[in-house]
Amino acid sequence: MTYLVIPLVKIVVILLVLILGAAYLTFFERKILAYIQIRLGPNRVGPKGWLQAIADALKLFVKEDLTPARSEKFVFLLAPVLIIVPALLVFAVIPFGPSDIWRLTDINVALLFVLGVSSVGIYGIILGGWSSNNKYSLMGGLRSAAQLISYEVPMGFAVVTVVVMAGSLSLVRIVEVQRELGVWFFLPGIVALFVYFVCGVAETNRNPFDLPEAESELVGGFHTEYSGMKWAFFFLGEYANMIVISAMATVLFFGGWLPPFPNLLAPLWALPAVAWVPPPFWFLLKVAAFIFLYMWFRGTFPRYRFDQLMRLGWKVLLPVSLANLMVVALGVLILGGRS
Amino acid sequence: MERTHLKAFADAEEMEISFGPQHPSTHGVLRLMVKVDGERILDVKPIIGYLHRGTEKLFERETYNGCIPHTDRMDYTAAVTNNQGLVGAVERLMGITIPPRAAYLRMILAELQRLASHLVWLATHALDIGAQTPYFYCFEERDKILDLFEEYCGARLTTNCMRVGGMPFDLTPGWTDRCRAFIEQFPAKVSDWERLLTKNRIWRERTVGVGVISAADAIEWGLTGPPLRGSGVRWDIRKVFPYDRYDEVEFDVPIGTNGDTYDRYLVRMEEMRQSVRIIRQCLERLPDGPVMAKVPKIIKPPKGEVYFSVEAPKGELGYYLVSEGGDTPYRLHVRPACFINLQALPEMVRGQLVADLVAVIGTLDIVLGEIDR
Amino acid sequence: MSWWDKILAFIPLELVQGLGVTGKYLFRKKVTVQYPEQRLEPKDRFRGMFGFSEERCIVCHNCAKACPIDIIHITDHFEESVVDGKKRKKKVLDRYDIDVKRCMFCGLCEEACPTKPVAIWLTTKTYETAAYERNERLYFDKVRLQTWDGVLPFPGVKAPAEGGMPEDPKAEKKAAGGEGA
Amino acid sequence: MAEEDKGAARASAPAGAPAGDPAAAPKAPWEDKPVTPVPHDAGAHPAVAELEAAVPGAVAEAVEMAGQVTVVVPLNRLLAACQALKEQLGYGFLVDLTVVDWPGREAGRFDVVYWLHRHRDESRLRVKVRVAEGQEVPSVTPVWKVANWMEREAFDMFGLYFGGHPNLERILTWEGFSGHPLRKDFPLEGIDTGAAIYPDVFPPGGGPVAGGGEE
Repeated sequence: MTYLVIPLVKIVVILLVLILGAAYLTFFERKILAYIQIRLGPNRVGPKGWLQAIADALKLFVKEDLTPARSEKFVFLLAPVLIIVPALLVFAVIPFGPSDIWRLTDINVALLFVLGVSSVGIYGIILGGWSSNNKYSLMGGLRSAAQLISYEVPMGFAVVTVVVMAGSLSLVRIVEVQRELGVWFFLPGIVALFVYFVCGVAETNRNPFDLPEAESELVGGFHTEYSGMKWAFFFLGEYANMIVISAMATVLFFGGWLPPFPNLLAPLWALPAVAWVPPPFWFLLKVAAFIFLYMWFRGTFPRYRFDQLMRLGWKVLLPVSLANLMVVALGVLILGGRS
Repeated sequence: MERTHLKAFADAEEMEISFGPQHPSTHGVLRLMVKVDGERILDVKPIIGYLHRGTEKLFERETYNGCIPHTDRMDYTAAVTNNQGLVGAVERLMGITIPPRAAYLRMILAELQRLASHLVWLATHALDIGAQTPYFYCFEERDKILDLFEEYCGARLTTNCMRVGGMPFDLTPGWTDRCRAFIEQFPAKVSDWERLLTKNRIWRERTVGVGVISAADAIEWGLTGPPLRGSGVRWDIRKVFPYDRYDEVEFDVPIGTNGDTYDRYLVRMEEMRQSVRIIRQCLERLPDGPVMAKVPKIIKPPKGEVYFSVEAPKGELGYYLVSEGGDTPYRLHVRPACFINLQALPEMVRGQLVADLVAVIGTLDIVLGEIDR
Repeated sequence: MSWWDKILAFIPLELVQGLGVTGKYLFRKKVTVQYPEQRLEPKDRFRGMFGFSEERCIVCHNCAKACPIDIIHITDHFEESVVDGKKRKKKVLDRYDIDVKRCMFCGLCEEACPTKPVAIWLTTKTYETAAYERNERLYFDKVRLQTWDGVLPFPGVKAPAEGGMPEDPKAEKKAAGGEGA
Repeated sequence: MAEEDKGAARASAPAGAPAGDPAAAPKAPWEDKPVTPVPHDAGAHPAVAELEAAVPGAVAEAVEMAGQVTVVVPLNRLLAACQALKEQLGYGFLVDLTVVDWPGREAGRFDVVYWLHRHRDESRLRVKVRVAEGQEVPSVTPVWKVANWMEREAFDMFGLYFGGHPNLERILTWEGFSGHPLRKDFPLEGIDTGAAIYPDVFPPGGGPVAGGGEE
């Protein structure tokens, strides 16, 4: 019985937290962008605007759901599903803490699972853009396809760097190795982290790589024709993907649930004053930092052009990640890696 | 059956996109019929006139001072320079010399307006290229300028702040101090934005080599203002045919070298600094005295014709005034800078990408109110 | 450019600099004005809602002539009265309507007004004139122009009928063509 | 001619005009009556002479007013004159092109006005050609590309036909608009345009009238 009930409870909790989190990310994003832009941001709904996310969700629920007359109805419906389901699915393998309570499952090819599942999400964008029967959407979808091809590869190599260092594909194991080594992988893998995060931003279609939606060029890009809850799914998917990329960056490079300097400051973390802090707190803190970085980027950078983005992917990130992989592999070989 | 149109869509090699008139980055109601092959632009056909209000026809029934509010509404981001051109034309035809204080006031206001207009340009241009934040920084500064306008003439956007023969009011006490305070803090802000954009590799990639037009082509296509100077032609009405007292102040005319979007960006950024320089000199020299010349109550220029142009923020803004001796213009034609600059758009974007189209529209700094009149 | 510079150029330092600028603004004082609760006070010369004083008006039609878009409609008639045994002819205002919905607030009517203090003025600081039905609510006859029925006066400003009239022809409210100060 | 515009500005605005000491000096120009510019013949003006030399018979009339030279060119010499102006005299920049309507004038109803600029010495020249209603004006688009939209606007607003124009369409009003708004006989309050766009909804003559509905 517990074999069934406990995972189910966990799934429900994770999904609820995730969806609520994604909804509130929109709020935080608006707030942070507003503060960067010397404005106040949403502050009318509820105390200090805290109910804004709920109000937005309600609005989207009751909004009329339009389907363009000459669209591919089934694919049009399928696209938002395709984008949100993989984004949520990834959380099955992400470890939020050291013990089994803090994760849904720990599979030994978790990293492959994450990479594989999260790239399915792009199909949602491509299909959504194609099925809308709108030229802007189509161009958005095409850009998205190009982006997918260009950025999946360097991202893979960046992740492989970590695998080389950790000697495992299991996310739990990767964090454990970081604890055992006493050094988080962002130090030896700084280049890999950079490549990974740039690719991550590109994969989630966020500024400065938000070409598929590119409001000032393609109006809304792939989601021009979407409205109501279908559009909300795209939105949720985007934010869930941001969380995924940030969570993965945390696990791969920043020691997952480990508190800062887990070995050096071990006596400090053992103090009763801080020992009660659950490990997911540190995890979420790091994720939040990455998400803040996302928003900071959005508030600062202009947008790349479609061909420049491809050039960056193929001519800069790919060679850099490859070279980095070789250097790291050599280093692991010399220092006596653990594979 | 339902699929056929999608199939036709997929097989087509060329696609025609209707860009606007409600597109977010066409700066108003510009409509472009863009023929694309993938993302590459084969041809662009601008369709304008959505904001046509018959201003030139309206001029023919207004008294000369009554025309001034109508000019506000042409280039609504630069109402002061519009007024300046019109009153300048009437004064030229009547042979009125305005008092030096009025001339300096006009210069101060016009340069403030140039700053405000360039701020709108930078804000929207950066927004088109995807940088959202400069928009708000620019509009914060622009609001300070509009506050100065409001204090001087009572309106922020449609200023209506000049009359034939001078200025309708004198400055309020303390205005010059506030103006000076503004221009003292302004260059630091420009540097901030430059830190955000000028060296930024994304910004450079998006603008360098985009929308190139050579100096010879620029003259052939009649470009004026920053688009002409960006191509390396050092030509500015303020230097060539100085009006008001521009011959008494020192300023440089910045030029670019390549004639691309990046150069035009640099030219405008430098123009902002030069405007600050002009305002500073004007504030130092602002003489006392009347602000209105002695003009008849009903303004009746003699029979004749005159063309008078000012260097508006967008380029050469000219007024061609034909008078029959009555109290309304017989014909008052406007030479709108944006209208003529926009004409070169197809030439500048052919063969480039859709994303560049947006950048080039931004760099031409068009205002549809002036294009359509 | 040496090869070292080329490698250095890979490192996006200028992007970090840009992040620094936005990071600096993140902690700056915000400029938002929370509109219905906070209102920006317009400057003294701000051209807002019309004020009109029937007792000052001498029915000269100058404002109607100065209006570039002819939205001021005035009709009058002569009234004869006997004061101290002398016959006096007096112009009496029948109708003084302003079609505010079409007004572009250029202020030329105020400049044209020959009375001192002016009988029509826009320097009322009042700008909240929005209405649901523009043909009815934004068409002001001479009574509504003075009582401001349907217009929310700017805090501290009184409607003309309640005495909110310009006291003295101040220097800045001089008509065009006046001598400079 | 380099100084034509500047010169006029100087003449009416003496530099260093006394601002602080009006009593000692004669009346400042802004306190005096304006000096109205008077048109006078400019046949001897070097720019006019150059044009006459380059294209004999191109100058029918030359007037100078407020420092600006106007040359009236006969319609049949227009294209030749424009080519010579651009290629031989260096007027590479067509600043403005517009039309003035003079209904009932004997010499032709319309004035087409070209306003040219020469970068060499920064001088300007106004070329004018008189056209009767229905007469075709040769397009100067082959000479100055910039004339394209200007001529389209002139066509739209005045109904002048520019022969040889690559794309003579209406530009500010829409295709199907009847009338040419800037002609003097076009009513200021506009015309019934609804019928032209929505023939099914509005019968001819029964459409909404621009400016109607007020009071």
